[in-house]
Amino acid sequence: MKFGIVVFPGSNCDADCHHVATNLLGCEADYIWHQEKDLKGADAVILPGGFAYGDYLRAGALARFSPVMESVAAFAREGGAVLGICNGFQVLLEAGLLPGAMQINRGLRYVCADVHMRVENDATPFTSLYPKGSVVTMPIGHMEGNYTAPPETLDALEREGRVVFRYCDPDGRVVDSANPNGASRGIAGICNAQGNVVGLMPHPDRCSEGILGNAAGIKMFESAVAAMAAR
Amino acid sequence: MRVEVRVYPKAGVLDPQGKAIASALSRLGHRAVRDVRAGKVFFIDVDGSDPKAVEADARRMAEELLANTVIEGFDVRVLGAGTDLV
Amino acid sequence: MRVEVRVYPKAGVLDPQGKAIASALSRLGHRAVRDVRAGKVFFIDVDGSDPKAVEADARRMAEELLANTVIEGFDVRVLGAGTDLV
Amino acid sequence: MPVITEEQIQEHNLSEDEYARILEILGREPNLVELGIFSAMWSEHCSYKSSRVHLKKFPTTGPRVLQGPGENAGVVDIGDGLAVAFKMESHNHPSFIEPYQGAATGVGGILRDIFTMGARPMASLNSLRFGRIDAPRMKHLVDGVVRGIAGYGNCIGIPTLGGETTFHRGYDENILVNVMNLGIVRSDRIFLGRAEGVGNPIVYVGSKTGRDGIHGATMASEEFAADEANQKRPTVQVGDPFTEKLLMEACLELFETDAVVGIQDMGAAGLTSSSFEMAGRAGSGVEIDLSKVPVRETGMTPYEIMLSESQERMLLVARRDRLEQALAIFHKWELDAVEIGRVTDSGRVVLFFEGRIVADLPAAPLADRAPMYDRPRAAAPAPETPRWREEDEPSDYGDVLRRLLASPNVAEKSWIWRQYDHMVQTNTVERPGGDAAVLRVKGTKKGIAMKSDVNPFFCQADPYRGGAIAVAEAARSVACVGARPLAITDCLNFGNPEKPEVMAQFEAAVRGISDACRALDVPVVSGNVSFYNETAGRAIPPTPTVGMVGLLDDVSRHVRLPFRRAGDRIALLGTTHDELGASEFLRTVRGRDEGPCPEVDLAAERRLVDLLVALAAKGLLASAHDVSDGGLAVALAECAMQGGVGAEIALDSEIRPSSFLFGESTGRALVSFAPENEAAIGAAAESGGVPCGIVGTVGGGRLKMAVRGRTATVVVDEDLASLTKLWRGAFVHAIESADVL
Ligand SMILES: Nc1ncnc2c1ncn2[C@@H]1O[C@H](COP(=O)(O)OP(=O)(O)O)[C@@H](O)[C@H]1O
Ligand SMILES: [Mg+2]
Repeated sequence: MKFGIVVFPGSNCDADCHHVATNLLGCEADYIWHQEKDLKGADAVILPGGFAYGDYLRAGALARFSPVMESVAAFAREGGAVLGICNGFQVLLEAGLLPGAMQINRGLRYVCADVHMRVENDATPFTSLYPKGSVVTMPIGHMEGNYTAPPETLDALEREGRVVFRYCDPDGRVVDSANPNGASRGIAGICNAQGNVVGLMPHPDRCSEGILGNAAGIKMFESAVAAMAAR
Repeated sequence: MRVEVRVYPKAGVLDPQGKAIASALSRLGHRAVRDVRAGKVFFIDVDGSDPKAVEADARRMAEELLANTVIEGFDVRVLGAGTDLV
Repeated sequence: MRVEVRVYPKAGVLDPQGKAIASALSRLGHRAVRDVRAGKVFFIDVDGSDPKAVEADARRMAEELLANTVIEGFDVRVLGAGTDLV
Repeated sequence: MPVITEEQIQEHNLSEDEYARILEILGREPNLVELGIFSAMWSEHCSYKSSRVHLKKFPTTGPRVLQGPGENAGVVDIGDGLAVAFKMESHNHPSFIEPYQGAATGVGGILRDIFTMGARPMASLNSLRFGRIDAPRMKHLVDGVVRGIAGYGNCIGIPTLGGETTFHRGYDENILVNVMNLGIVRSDRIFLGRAEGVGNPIVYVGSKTGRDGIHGATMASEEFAADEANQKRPTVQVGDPFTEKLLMEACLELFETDAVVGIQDMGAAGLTSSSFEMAGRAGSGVEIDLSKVPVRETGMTPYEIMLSESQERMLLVARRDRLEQALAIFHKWELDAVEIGRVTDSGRVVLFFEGRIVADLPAAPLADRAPMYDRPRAAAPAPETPRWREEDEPSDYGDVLRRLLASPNVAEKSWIWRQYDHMVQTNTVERPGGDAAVLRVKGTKKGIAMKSDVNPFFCQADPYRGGAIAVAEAARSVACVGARPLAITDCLNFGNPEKPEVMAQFEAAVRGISDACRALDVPVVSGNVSFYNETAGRAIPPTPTVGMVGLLDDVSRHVRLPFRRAGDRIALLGTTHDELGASEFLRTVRGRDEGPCPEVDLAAERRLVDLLVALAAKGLLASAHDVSDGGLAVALAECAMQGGVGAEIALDSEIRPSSFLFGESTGRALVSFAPENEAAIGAAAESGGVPCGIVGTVGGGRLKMAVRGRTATVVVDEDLASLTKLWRGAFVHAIESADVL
């Protein structure tokens, strides 16, 4: 099993994802510089967190033009598993690989904190090991995580079961007070129609080992390993 | 030539920044403020002398990059060379 | 009435965002782009009918809140009511 | 050649004597470019002319010290072939003028100091001092500074793990923004700022040079006249964290090769200080063609190019035969990188512009012969005598506790650190909110602890003790998480050194820090001095910030602050004296800004640190917290509130209850542990010579304290949930009522 981790100028969590893939899961992982088009035989591609191009203009807006994104799009079209974490999610939105857009958090501030999410879709290659309906705690760290889309798009996402994670309270109730950024319908993560491209604002890479106080995130990566093994 | 591109939230799209500014202004005593919409403006200096061509070019820039057309609208205005900004 | 406030980096002040946008545009093939300055624009709806007063008011808003006058300049334009944004 | 006028000399902040020294060094008159260079190099900020005499007192060596003061950052060995590089910097004046950009560029500057050493920056701390929250512009300043630190640090992907935030009217017109960063480097791959190897190319890397910040270094060396802040505005520098990220990654990639001979960031006084320092340290010379420097604006003069403080720039010397490789790495990262000169053996810095020589100066004398002043010092004021009387004793101790928890100095600061990414890089073991931040070192079992500390009110009352206590408190905080203190950096913030009272404070604080460092065996490996924090003749309280770094051999043994389990026993380590001077209680609740400063017993501090480290290593502790601002009552409340579990303590006291509960005697910590560990802990304390009193038990939903005095028993009995709500909400409430965006 091999992960490909895309590195944009300004990616910050590339090494964090690499650490999880290699040191914690014992998988192979390669960095893919944004100027490259070769995904190096990766079984799954991760777009890591950070501030690609400084998040100047809009988060993800400049990164989507990197040459690697054509390859990522082609990989996704063929059913390849793609995970966008935080800034990676923002890039996927800007690139049109996932629908919708991000706006600045409703508090107009960066928020770094733990949040709870309810697992809404356990059929993606990154969520199969989380029981549907269970509550997962993960950290967020972002300024633009206020997910927005036209109402038709939101309805379609709901109808097609493409909302993957939703912010909730510790008991799994989707309430406004548990929504850290104002995201429409509490959406923390979504997937594409085929379910192979997943984006989420919280950081599974930041909660994948006990020494960090939380290992809930490792299951996202383990799910990918399981999905690849089952292919 | 200099061209100005304004980008702003589409009607109907929630504008968290505009909303916060409106309430801050009203707290500061500007009680006549009814609504604020917050957008971005870009002043772009381009080589070129044909205002039509420059404008068309700027529209492409806006569509491709400057605006996220899922939630933002934009408009373009050719200002001519050397239009002064303070 | 609607008034427009544009806020932009003062001349000589580094504009990292404008710089990044300019080089992105040029990478995208807009080779005629020489320089970009990135600012903000606010569309403010205010109760009031005297353009002079509305403008003066908007200037105060810019000074107090909308612009960081240490590094940003601004200008104000009264648009009249119902000026359309896309 | 134009003749330098008296006016120009004054404008450049050079004294008559200093100008005479320039004439003597050169044997001729300088031209304007040269005058600018002398002025920048001999500014207080760059030359340390008022502080050097005193800084020599610091202990700076030790078996683990790989690099002491003098380079971009200090470096300390942590074993496993690794070392930590760290330093603290101030950006006080710029942050007062433009808080967002001032704080942001402060972060950018300290990061460059770390990665020029070859280290990857791992964690930042920020030590902030603000005026009263209701003072003019203060909320704007708080908001801007916090946003600026967040904006820069988050973007570049370096976590901000902790800090301090104090409010006091002494900072109404001069806020302090001190930022510390720590990086990890292989101990055999440390890079220094030296221009070595005749003929080697000098390479300029990073952002283009603009007119920003010209005279920044001299600005940091002057006090503000009232409202002068406004006039000085055009020098504001804007940070570009994205470019710095590229610069950092490119440099770290380059350090993996053997292409680099020496490297130095362009900080204060930009190209001037970097070129002169690199040549001076190596005893070499350099030739630079200023026409080759990438510029952002048209018509820039050699004077402007040399003195610009544009951010995100580096100067490096590459091996001649590896220049192409070095340039290729920078170009991969889309950075400007240009050969602008070469190393010579002339001992001179020669600057060309458009084919002409525009400056020709000896390199070493600018540093070696920089003025050094042993400025006059006032006699130390007589220590204050306690002015506490029995009738000042509170009638409702619970009310005092509530008011302390709601004071902005004690209230929870999560409003601040939630805006800082404190988890990126996935090393954060102890997040902000504890005594010291803890990060793990990947690939080892080790952990690093970091804490910045100083109590300016103690320093105001007694700068010697205040300085010593800053070191002791930082060491204690680090020991509370189980780490052994390794070394410190510092940032010494004071008023105008030309005033004898200020100079006396400075000298005493440095002596206090030195004595404490010797007693605790922690060398000073880097630091920074910020003078002229003074407006219209009013100086800030002396604020010598100490940044302590500690090492945990086994990071899994780190100890946290919150109480963990109902039934655990609580012990108070150390001795409580009848001291209320300079306490938060006296200041906030009684409105009395007076001393004396508490006593400090450095030998006892050492014993306490040793004990805490030993108990943690043995895994005997459930929690530990150092007792500081607000005293024992606040410390107990913090452990309970963070743990979400109440506590009950009862003790006998010979001293007045207010001192016991709210006094800020030094050398104390509050620990909790499973009842079966009580004997082992008691024995360890006894043999370690640390007084250890078992005072109570964890459990329940209330916070109960009973102090049995000679005549009566004083009781505090509060609902924990409502205390927690108060403590968590007070800061947000104070700040968010502001009209800030
Ligand atoms: N500006 C800040 N940035 C990040 N963390 C902060 C800041 N100010 C305070 N903190 C955190 O709040 C906690 C309490 O700080 P403080 O009251 O100074 O602790 P102590 O009294 O133990 O020295 C610490 O964990 C500290 O790191
Ligand atoms: Mg403290």
